[in-house]
Amino acid sequence: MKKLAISQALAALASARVLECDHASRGFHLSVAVAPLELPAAAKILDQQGFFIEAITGVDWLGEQAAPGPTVADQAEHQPPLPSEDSFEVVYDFNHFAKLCRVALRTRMPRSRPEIPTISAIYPGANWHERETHDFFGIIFSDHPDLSPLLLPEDADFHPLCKDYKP
Amino acid sequence: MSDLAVDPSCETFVLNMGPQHPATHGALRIKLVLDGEYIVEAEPVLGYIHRMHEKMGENRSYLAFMPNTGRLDYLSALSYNHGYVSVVERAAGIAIPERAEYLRVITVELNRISSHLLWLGAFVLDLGGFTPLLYTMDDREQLLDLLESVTGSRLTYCYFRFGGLYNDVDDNFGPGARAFIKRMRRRLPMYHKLISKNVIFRQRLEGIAPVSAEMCRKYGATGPVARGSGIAYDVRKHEPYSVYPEFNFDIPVYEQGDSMARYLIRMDEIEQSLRIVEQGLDKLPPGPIMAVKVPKIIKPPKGDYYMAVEAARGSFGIRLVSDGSATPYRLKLRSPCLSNLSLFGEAARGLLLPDAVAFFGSLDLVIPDIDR
Amino acid sequence: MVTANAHLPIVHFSSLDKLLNLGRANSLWPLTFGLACCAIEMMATGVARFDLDRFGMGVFRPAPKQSDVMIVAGTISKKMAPGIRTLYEQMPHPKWVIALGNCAIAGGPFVFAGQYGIVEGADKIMPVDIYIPGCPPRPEALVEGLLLLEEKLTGSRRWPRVNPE
Amino acid sequence: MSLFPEIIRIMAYVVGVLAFVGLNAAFLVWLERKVAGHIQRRIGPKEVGPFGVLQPVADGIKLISKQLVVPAQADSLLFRLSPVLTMTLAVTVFVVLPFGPSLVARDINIGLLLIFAFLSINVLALFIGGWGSNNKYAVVSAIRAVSQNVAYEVPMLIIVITMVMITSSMNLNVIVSQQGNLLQWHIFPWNGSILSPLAFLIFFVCTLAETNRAPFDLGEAESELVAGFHTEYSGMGFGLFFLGEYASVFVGCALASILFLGGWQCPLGIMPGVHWMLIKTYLLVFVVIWVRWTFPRTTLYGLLNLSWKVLVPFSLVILLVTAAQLKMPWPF
Repeated sequence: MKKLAISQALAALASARVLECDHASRGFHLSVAVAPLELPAAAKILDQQGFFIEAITGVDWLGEQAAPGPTVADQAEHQPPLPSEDSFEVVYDFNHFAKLCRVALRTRMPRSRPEIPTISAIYPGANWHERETHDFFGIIFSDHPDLSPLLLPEDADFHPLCKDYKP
Repeated sequence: MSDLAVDPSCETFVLNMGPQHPATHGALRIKLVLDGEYIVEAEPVLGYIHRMHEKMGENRSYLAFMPNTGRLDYLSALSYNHGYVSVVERAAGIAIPERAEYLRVITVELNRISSHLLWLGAFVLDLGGFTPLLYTMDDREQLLDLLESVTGSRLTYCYFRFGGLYNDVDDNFGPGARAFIKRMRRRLPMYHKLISKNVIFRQRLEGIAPVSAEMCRKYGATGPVARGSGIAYDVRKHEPYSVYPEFNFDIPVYEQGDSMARYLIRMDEIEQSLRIVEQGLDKLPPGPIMAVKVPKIIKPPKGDYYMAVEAARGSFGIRLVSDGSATPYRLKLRSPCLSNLSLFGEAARGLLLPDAVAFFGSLDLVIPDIDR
Repeated sequence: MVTANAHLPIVHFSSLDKLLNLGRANSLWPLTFGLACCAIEMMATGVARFDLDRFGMGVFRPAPKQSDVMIVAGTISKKMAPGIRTLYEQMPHPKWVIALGNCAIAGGPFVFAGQYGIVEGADKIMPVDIYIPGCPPRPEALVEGLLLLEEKLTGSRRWPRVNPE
Repeated sequence: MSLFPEIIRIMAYVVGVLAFVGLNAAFLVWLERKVAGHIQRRIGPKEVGPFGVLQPVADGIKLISKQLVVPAQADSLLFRLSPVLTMTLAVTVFVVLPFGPSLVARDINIGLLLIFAFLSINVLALFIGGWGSNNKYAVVSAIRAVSQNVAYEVPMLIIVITMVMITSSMNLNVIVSQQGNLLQWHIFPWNGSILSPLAFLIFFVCTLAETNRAPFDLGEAESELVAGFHTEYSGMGFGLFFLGEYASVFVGCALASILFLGGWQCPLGIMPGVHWMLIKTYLLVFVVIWVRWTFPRTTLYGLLNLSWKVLVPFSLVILLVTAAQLKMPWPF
């Protein structure tokens, strides 16, 4: 079964925290959190298992640390431990053409140093998704072939989906 | 062909197709490096119709974002409506009555037919045949009349509500839809005779721009593009949602991966959608169209949710991140067209300019959906 | 309210002007130029049911040099605005602009506090003759808009006006 | 022959030909839009004048009064020359076209040769127009137009040579007068060559290609090259290309009817005259329009393959068979 195979393969990564989710209520089967540096390794595993990339979502968790009470994100889903400051989250959605298995691969990086490795060498389709995430949040995908604005004007130097964006 | 294109001694020139160009179907620019008429490099430049949908999702209530979903892929607006209401219903745990589910499926499939009809016309227009556009638009107008009587608009529908539908269908809808099915079943053989069997048309599509299954996987292409490359992936079957499991329909798959395969897939899909609509009309249960207990202000619990539906152009996905308030914390719209277009640069290398136009048309792109 | 005699020239070749305007009004060739949703309704207006060719407006020209009317059909993003301005300038005189749909009139549904991407209305970048509201406007509205443009040119209306009761 | 009446004669013909070219274009614009409309389940021009007949007039007035833009980077001389040249050549060809037994401007012996000489220059006019515009689409289109015209002139001329062998004349009036009634038309295999129906077909296909009409309208392929070689032309520059195109469509169809369908002769052999010529030609023009609104466009390679690999060999076969047939009456 695909779900078991992939969750075992991903769990072998040092920083990975694999969590099974209820597909009916969440829309994906596995939520996998990894450290940014192990992202390419995780993507390689998914690639070998024949997954395709569906989307890349950036989320800006500004103010999460300051928020009173329980934090916005479900802590259990976000091991390795969260950065001690406000962070960006990037969620990679993968799916399989033959066997239904949606994998949400998550990683977190501090807002002050938003840099994670690219997976566009493994999945060329990730190229545009990463460029778009760079457009919207200013997250730098290191070793990305071309991080010029995709959807924003060529000379854009703002990142509109950051929660502290003021036009 | 391709070795000619990479010969370094050849002089090349850059041609900017678009943003205003008849072949790009909207505001898209393709930077082409051409060697004669052979394409050495093709790079789509996006963003000319970026409309900030994702930003808007973050600063308005769940219901107020609803009309936006009709303006993403305006040709299959109801599929996008469906995806959005489904993800919010999933997050908020709202169950909807059966009649509403059936009507959703029926209207979505009718919308898919109208989308494919418009594509067919525009595609043949790309190939230089003007007349089929008028024929398909004529059929589409019949369909639009039908959908208009139900939803109230012609194009950018906003028909679904959280927990059900905006309004029920009237008595004329059933007979009207059946009449349309009958008409369309008569017209499809005519299209095959006029278009599919035309020598020039086949010569321009068969074997042109093959896209391999592996390429689809690497780029995340879905919908008719993937199915034309031999991947039997359709969210309706693969990850059934709504009442699709109740329906009996096939997923057309072609192995060739060329422009002709993508064309035939959509023609077959029209037939399948007709089947679904027919079954839906037969099975349509009576009952309410709105769930009883739907809160006025939707506040889904914290967490993130994903929902994919099969839109006319591929799998449309929404990732909703909720912080428990009345507005989404983050709303990611996964556009099938973006992924389908992203393989254009690689697959178009070495093609002739007219073939690239045909290939581009066969991808069936809605530019505002790509740019969002 | 649009009137035909809005800009009276100093020297007035009355009959010739009338003839020229009559010719122009009956041969308004639009530019094939769609931005978003409204472009589909523009297409729908051009084809069989509504058939703009009845009025001689069916000749959609792909090149701006050969067209008379620019139908701005859709949202104008900031990235696209310079391109639209260029297109407008490439069109030879006399030329007219129709803003089709709410987006082209004032940004439509995409205007909100803090928006960063769109130009709020075609009239921010070029003069507009006719505004056609709707999201998207129905084909009948576009036909009416083009008839209004004709009226602006010739001073008389092709068909009697129907008063909505 | 005194000089004075000759000048009057020339003047009359210049005016007549120009008027005819203009009227022909107007009629064809109207016909094309009307036929296209009916093929496409709509009405076509209807509001401008009765049945929309004044539509071309309105278009003409509009085009004449439109601003002429010469792009700053364009070669001004070539840019201006091209539409004029297209128009001039198309008009010149009308000089030798016989519309009736005595209705021909110049009844010269080498009329056929003259027509093809001028039609061949026509492509040069397109080329300098495309080149002079300094627009990439226009250049690509111009190159396409040249290769297309060169490719299709070969089979066309071979067919014409065949017809000259059969008729042993290059005088168009002589060719027409040989075809007194329906049975004597050159399209039928018993008059001259057994392959002449095929020859007619090849000639007609070549006419489509030579006049840049669909499905061979690669030069102005809208979905690929915006408007092709006339992308940069506005107002009457574009209008002249239009006039020229319709004039050459008329010339092509007129030639087909002269060579194969008996020109101004009546099918029944009674009351020959200009009306027959017009009826036959416009019927062929109707077919041209019909083809245009039915087929998608070929690609350049499909087009060149059709010419060099199909039409040229076939036309050579026709030439050889006809030559053999003419020299050896037996066994034919």
